[in-house]
Amino acid sequence: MAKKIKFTDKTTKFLEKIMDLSGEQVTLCEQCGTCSGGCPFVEEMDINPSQIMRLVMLGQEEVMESQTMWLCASCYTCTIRCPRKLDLSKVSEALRQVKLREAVDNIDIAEIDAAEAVKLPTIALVGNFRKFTG
Amino acid sequence: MKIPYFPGCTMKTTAKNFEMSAIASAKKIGIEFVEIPRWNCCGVVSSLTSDDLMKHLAPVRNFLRVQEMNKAEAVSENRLLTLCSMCYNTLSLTNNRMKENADELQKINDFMHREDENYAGSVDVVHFLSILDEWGFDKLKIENPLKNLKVASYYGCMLLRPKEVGIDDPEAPQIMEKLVTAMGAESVEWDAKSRCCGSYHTVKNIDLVKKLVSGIINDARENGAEAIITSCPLCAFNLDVRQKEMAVKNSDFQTMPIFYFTQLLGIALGLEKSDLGLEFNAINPNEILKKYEKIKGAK
Amino acid sequence: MEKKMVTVYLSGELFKVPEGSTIIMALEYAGFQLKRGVGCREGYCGACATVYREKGDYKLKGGLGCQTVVTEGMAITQIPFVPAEKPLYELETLTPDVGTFTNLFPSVFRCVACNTCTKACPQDIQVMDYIQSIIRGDLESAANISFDCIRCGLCAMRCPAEIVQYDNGILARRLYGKYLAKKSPELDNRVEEVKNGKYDADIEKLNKMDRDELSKVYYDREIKIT
Amino acid sequence: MYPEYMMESIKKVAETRAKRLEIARKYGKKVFPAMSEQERADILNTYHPDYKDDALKEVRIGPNKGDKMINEVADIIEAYPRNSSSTFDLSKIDYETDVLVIGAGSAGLSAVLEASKKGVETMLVTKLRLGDANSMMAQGGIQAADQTDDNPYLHYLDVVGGGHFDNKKDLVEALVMDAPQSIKWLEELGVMFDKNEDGSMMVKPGGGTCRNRMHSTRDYTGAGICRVLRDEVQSHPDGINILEYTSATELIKDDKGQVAGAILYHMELKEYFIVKAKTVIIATGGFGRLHIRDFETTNHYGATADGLVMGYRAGANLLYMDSVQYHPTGAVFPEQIVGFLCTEKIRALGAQPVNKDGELFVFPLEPRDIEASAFIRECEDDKGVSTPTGLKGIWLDTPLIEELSGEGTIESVLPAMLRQYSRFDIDIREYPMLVFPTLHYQNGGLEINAKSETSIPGLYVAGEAAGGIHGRNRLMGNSQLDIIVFGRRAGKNAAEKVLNGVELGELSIKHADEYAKEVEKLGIDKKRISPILLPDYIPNHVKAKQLTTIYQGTLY
Amino acid sequence: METKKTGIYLCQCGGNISNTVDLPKVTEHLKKNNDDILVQEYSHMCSGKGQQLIIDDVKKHGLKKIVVASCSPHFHEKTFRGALKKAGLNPYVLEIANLREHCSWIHKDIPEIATEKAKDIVDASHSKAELDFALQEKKMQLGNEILVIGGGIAGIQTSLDLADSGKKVTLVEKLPTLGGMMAVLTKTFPTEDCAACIISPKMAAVTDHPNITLYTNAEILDIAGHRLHFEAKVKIHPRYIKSDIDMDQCLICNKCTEVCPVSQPNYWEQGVIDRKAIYIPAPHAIPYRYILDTENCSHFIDNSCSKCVDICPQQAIDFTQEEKIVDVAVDSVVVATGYDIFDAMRKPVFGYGKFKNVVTALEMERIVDHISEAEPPRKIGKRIAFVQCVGSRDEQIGNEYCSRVCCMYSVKLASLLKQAKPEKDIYIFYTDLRAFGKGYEEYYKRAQNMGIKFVRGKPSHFVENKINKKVTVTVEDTLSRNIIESDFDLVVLANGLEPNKASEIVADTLKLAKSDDGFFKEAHPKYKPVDTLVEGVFLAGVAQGPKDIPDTVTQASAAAARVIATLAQKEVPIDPILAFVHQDICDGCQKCLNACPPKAISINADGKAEVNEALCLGCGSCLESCPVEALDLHYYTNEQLYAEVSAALKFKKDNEKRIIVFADDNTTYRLIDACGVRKMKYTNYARVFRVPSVSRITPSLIEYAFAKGADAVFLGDSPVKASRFEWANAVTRKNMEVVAEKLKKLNIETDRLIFSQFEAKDLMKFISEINKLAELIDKLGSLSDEQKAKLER
Repeated sequence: MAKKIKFTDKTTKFLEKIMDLSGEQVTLCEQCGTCSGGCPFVEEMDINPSQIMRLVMLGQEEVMESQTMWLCASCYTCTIRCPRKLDLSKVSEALRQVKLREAVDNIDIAEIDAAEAVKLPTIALVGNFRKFTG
Repeated sequence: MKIPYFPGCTMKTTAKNFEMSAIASAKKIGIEFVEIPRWNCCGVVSSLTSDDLMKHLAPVRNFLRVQEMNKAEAVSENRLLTLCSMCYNTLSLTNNRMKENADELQKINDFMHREDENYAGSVDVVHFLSILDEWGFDKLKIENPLKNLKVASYYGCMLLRPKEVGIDDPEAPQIMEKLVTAMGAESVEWDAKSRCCGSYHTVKNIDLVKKLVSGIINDARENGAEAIITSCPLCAFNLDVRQKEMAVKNSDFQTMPIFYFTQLLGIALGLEKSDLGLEFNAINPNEILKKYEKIKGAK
Repeated sequence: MEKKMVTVYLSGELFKVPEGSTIIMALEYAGFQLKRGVGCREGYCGACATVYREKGDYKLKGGLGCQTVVTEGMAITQIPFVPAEKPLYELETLTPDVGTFTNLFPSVFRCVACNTCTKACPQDIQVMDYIQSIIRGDLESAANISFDCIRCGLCAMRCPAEIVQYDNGILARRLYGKYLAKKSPELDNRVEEVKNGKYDADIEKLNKMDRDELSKVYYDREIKIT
Repeated sequence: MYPEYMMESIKKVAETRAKRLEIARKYGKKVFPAMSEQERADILNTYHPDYKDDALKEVRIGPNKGDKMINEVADIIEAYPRNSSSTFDLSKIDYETDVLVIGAGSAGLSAVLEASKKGVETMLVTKLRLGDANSMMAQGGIQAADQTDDNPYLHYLDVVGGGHFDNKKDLVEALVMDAPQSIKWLEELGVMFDKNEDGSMMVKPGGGTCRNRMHSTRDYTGAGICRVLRDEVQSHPDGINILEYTSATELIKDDKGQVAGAILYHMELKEYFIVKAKTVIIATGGFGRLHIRDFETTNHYGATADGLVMGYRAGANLLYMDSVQYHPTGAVFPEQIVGFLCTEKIRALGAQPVNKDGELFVFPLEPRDIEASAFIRECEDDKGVSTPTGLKGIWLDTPLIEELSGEGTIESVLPAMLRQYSRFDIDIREYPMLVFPTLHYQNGGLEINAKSETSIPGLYVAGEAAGGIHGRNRLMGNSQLDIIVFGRRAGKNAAEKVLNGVELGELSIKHADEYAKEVEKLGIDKKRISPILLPDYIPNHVKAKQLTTIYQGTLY
Repeated sequence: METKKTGIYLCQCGGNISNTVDLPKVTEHLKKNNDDILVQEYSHMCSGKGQQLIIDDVKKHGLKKIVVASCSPHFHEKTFRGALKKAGLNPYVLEIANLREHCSWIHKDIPEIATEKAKDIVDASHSKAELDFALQEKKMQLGNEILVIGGGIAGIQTSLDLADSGKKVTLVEKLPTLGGMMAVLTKTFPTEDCAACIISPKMAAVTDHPNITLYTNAEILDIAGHRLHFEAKVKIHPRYIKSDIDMDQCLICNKCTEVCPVSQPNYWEQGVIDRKAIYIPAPHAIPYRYILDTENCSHFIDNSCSKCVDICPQQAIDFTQEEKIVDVAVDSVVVATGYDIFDAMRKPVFGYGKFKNVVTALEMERIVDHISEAEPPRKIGKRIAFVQCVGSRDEQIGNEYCSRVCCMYSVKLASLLKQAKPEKDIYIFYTDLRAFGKGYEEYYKRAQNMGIKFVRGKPSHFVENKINKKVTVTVEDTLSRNIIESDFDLVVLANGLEPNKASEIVADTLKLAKSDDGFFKEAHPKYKPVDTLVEGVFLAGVAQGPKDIPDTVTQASAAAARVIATLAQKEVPIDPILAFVHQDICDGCQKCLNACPPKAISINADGKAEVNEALCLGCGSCLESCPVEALDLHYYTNEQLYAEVSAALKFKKDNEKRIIVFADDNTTYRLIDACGVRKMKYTNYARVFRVPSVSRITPSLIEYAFAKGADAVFLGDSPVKASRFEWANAVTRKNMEVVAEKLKKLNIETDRLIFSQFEAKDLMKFISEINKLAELIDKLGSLSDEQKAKLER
């Protein structure tokens, strides 16, 4: 079913916040879909990267509840292929940071199972915590 | 050549074999790694928001150490060598950002007022593969060519992308293939060479990593590869350890050994097995090495 | 002659106290009978962690109440307790490597190397260096660098990555002390000797001596100290 | 920095340093003849504060009625209890436990660890923060005869010799015999002892020791041990119930004369709790904060001898309360750190006490009471240096260490000292320290036997509160040892007693009521109440206006 | 009435000047220092009455020279020149003294100093007027010769239109055949009529047209000249077939092709079909003649074969043919160089050149052209994917623009393919399907109606299956947000259009500007779409930007119309302000020859230097090359400038300071005017002189200014990329170094000599630099007399 969208100051402010934080001009996105095509994680995503850009442009805060930004591992495949030279890895980092800066971690670092923890390389832990904890 | 060397935390823990084989191979070639003193963790992933300066402190602090080493003439190079692709990527991105934003660099220098000098933006970050390329793959004295060993070069993401820091053409890289051929092995052309291995999802989303890794391994096998080389301890962990876990779960999954490129380079240069830390590789590399009796005393 | 007084702000309230007094002396002179935020009064126990700002200086400084002399216009607040949940562990079951820290202190990997902890430490410890040593599994250097820690908690209060440095430090030192430090063979076999009663007879002899005999043996004993 | 007028004296010290350095190089530690027995007796009688005729007075009540004790101790003995049966209904129990340990220094911590290891319910009560105690502040070291050229026999001799042969032999035996395994136990818990390259223990000499047997953890030995014990205790919350900021004010007994618990008092909330316990271990430490003869002290804020008072009122016997250990080297300048401990290790490393004319006047490593008396003699013979606040002190020539043991020794071996003085911008590598004896240790205490038991069944004592181990003078490093040895023994024995079965009768504090009547008979002023819980540092002009405050330090 | 030589008219400009400058004082000053002058003051000199005043005075007093002290010459120089003409005087004996913008408006708050400055300005103009002499506005005869570069549909159409209108056209095409890219196509959208059928008749018409000289297999080496007079050098590569010279030699009997052993992919067939070393590129090639591919012909490689020569009945093959250089003098040039197709190898992600079944759209043109033959050149399988926007709208490779034609040619290829082989399963992956032209939308709908499936999404990953060579394409359908990952038998890349590399030489020699997308820049997109900034040079076709064939042909005709309109004037006035040589002084040393990039200086019959007025741009940068100052510039002669400078400094008092400012007329002078118009304040030390380009200011003139008392000299010109003379600034800098050398020797601070570049908007930059210079000389003080003496020659 289609969702009714109303453009308010709030939707514009949300877009401006994400654009400010990411440094990317989201309105430049021409919805060509190259990013979603090349994204290695797209099958797990509930909202495709191109759709995220669309919803952010429309100021829909529902994107904050999506898993997409957490699945994105900043592999930069979309960054090097976007015809408009937009850097989607920065947009998803901005979305993550909005959540993390509300002191809402995306991982409970205490819950890492002990046997796993001992085996994990430092690089995995530091990388994960940098992206999933505020 | 004495070059400042930034190991990165994982080289000291689970990726000891990468460091051992790298240092040994480099020494054999004539390059001495001089570990920078009091280095600190690079942060693994680069902070991409426009306003977050704090996450760029760690790399800048490392560059200060290189600056100090140069002043003390402890090294002959002003470039900082890294082995791990993620360290390379993060250090380079921050370095570029600092070189382009003098005001941000000034803020960071002011913040680190306990350091006795400011970072002047004079250091460059370079990956061991670029150094080897610069040195000349053909000039490597190969004593033990890896004849008819079919090797797939796995770049992952951080060596090639984004373009500003990539060490080769992100869509059609050739640097590792050139190394493989120089080592006498057969380089395999395959598609998944720069597809993401799942990176740090291996902490909490292991199934996703396993799915990606099985895709990569199958693609390598379909293209006739017998071994995969990589230069990132996280990719190595995902491809090696997670692959082994998968193989344990379903027995008909045919495993493929994962090497650090410096391990194969070490073998090709005729180094002793003890220098290469092969025992730390999860999937036993010895069958494939024995098959081509490549490794001295590979029982 | 009349003692010169200086103005200080204790938890925001203005007081006049004798020049040259330490923060603890100032608090007591002001009439506070301290229960919290004071302990050994000699800079050893870390109970009197204090943060303060001096007049005309934007920097937020940390120090020990018993060791810091007040200055004119100093604004002082005591931090008697730093909220932190110390993990529970059986030392015997732990292995001296970075895996233990992944389990017990996963937050240590959030360190951004900003060195704010080192700035906060009143014991001039390179706090960031020992946290970085722990991250790369070098427990020996972590133990040595963090040795002088008196658990005042100021580093943890200032850490943007919310790491509890001192809890990491004590575990690193205990792991080093128990597992990594070389053991002294003399100690082990002396403990065996005592258990096997090697010295029971001599001691019994001494027990039997009266004051004068003891005194004689005592003054005749050969002193060999280097 | 040192004021101008002190600089001339410092110059003299510097001038004589070369000569003294040469002697030290030639004779090693024996730079000055040690005192004979006779010389020791003479100097103690003439100069040691304990031997001053007005130092002691006779106690008129309790088990030690008739004995002479230090005035300040006598005062807290002859004082009214805080609690009486009339105000307390002992039937309403707040806590019930098997082993109640009062005091959380290294003794209390060791006791509670050993007790909980045996599987009994334990409770640890401490007046301030867990681990805030004299144990944390010890710098010098811990003695243990574990070297090949050393043995418990020699250790035994040093202890009794130092204590002028008044020590209880069974306690000394326990002390020296348990020493090696105590070090082992501590190392197993993770204490980082100073070691040589090959892993052998780095041992130093100490005042009155005939061999090098002083183990250390740099100059934070007390802290090195206590923080590990504290961490171990905090890692087992299930077995050990901890109450911080809570003092004990009165022991509870039952109708069969056994100890049966204690009344606790929360320092901030001013709330009283009744604890029923099958055994009680007193580990409340020393009495430095009584400021005997107005001496400054090295003791921590809570060292007010509460345990002695409670034990005495419950009927336990006190030993050697007529002797106080004054540590010869207490800081006397600058004014902010007067009384702070300068570890004996400074002298062990070669620093020499010299008077204002730069003359070495005593063997640096005499037992503490002798050394202190010698310092007092120099000051009374006008050879001391006076400070702006009217105190007197003699120079401790620390730059000598850098010359003797090499540049950087102070920084690596005495970091705490260096940091302490550098906070008041005095660099002890270039300038000597100004020191004077400071109130340091309570040689005596509640009498215990080798199992840490007192005469009262179920009541154990460990640590500085115990008496008899060190006779009338303790050697450096033996206190850190006794708190571990008797802390563990008290813990083990208390737990064993509980396991063997303890039947508690009806609780009562009748002994306190009777004691109060006795004190009243002596006509003691109603305001004198003990235990005093905290020293009283509020300036009088403020206290005069604090009309409603309930003040802990009620002894005046 | 007594005759006077010079009339000086002080304009009050309705108070704009008179409210600040005390004109009566100026009049008094002029009369005191000159006798042979008439001074008048009037409210509005530019008005009809004002002009009439001049005309009457010329008649009454027989005035020979006129000085008008009023607003900037850029406002009313033309007006007053008109007045002079009416008065029977030569329009170039007029001098304008810029009192308003350069004096009254900027020094409103210091009237006395403004008045003194006004005196200097009028003195300077007056001294220059004394030395003015009549200049004839020559007329340049325009011919009918036109050069058309590029033999694609654009070039062909322009040439035909021009030829039909009687113009003489030279058409130069670099390939062996006409037709350009269009000829390669099968059908054209939207009508699907065959490309060849449209273009062949036109190509034929070109060869038959008497007015068109056609050079194929030829390239432009160089084009000199400007403003409707160009001299081009064309190199014609040999075809090694004699028929070049007289038609009947080669009878196209095709024997040579049959016997030739070498076979190479035919570039014209986009490599889909091969051809021999000797070949005719295309079936409908015009001129329909053979050409020999010397790179692959074994004779030329190792002289190992001459089969074709032996077999040729007419002996028409001649290996010894040489290339020829032809000089073409024309009045106008039409650039129709077309475009290059984007090389898909530059985007390796598509796998072009690596995967067997990935082809470009041009290759597809040839494939579809041969699709219905018995056995087509290559198999294309069942499921075909068209990928749009390859190399266009893609900032990763720097092409931001849309190539406009790819959507439609994909639709065309798809629909032709579908009509020929209905069973094909065709998908077109697009981002925005652009069908904007006439009949385009209907054509798009017809394609959809045939069952061609349009999917909105840009494919981002291509993998070739090693065994069956199918290509797996991964693309997101952005409308259903599903990820499509499926195999295709053939992938056609719709490559975009890129600026033609071969046309670089044309751009450099004609100095044509380029727009951001790299195509040639039209003078103005709306009202001069086919003109360029270079007068007489026009654009046609994709050279000006991507466009489809209908637009190209329209533009071709427009270009022809513009050429015709321009040349219709028959003659065009030449600006007389050009360089000239004092024949008496010139000693023929020839040092000036290579000082003129447009090569306008040559040596005349009697060995003296001479300026070709058709080529000279009047920049004056050649003057410094002449050691004896024989080279000069009309209306800005050396003599005049010396006079102006000394007049401006004559009444300088000791405590005063002077900055002599030379400003290029096109940018800096207008900028200084703009400062005046905005009433912006700056130092009153400045005395501004205009010249076509400051490269005209010779070192000796600068030294002369310092000698005469200038405390600083400020040269202002436009930056290289905006300048009409891109070599000028380099010359200025060389002059500056010469002067700086001299100043250093006399230890005069070299910072007194500034050269700065300004764009039209750099008002603040000028104000701050001139003020800073003023502060500097306040600090440094004036030159010593001894220094000044040494400078004066």
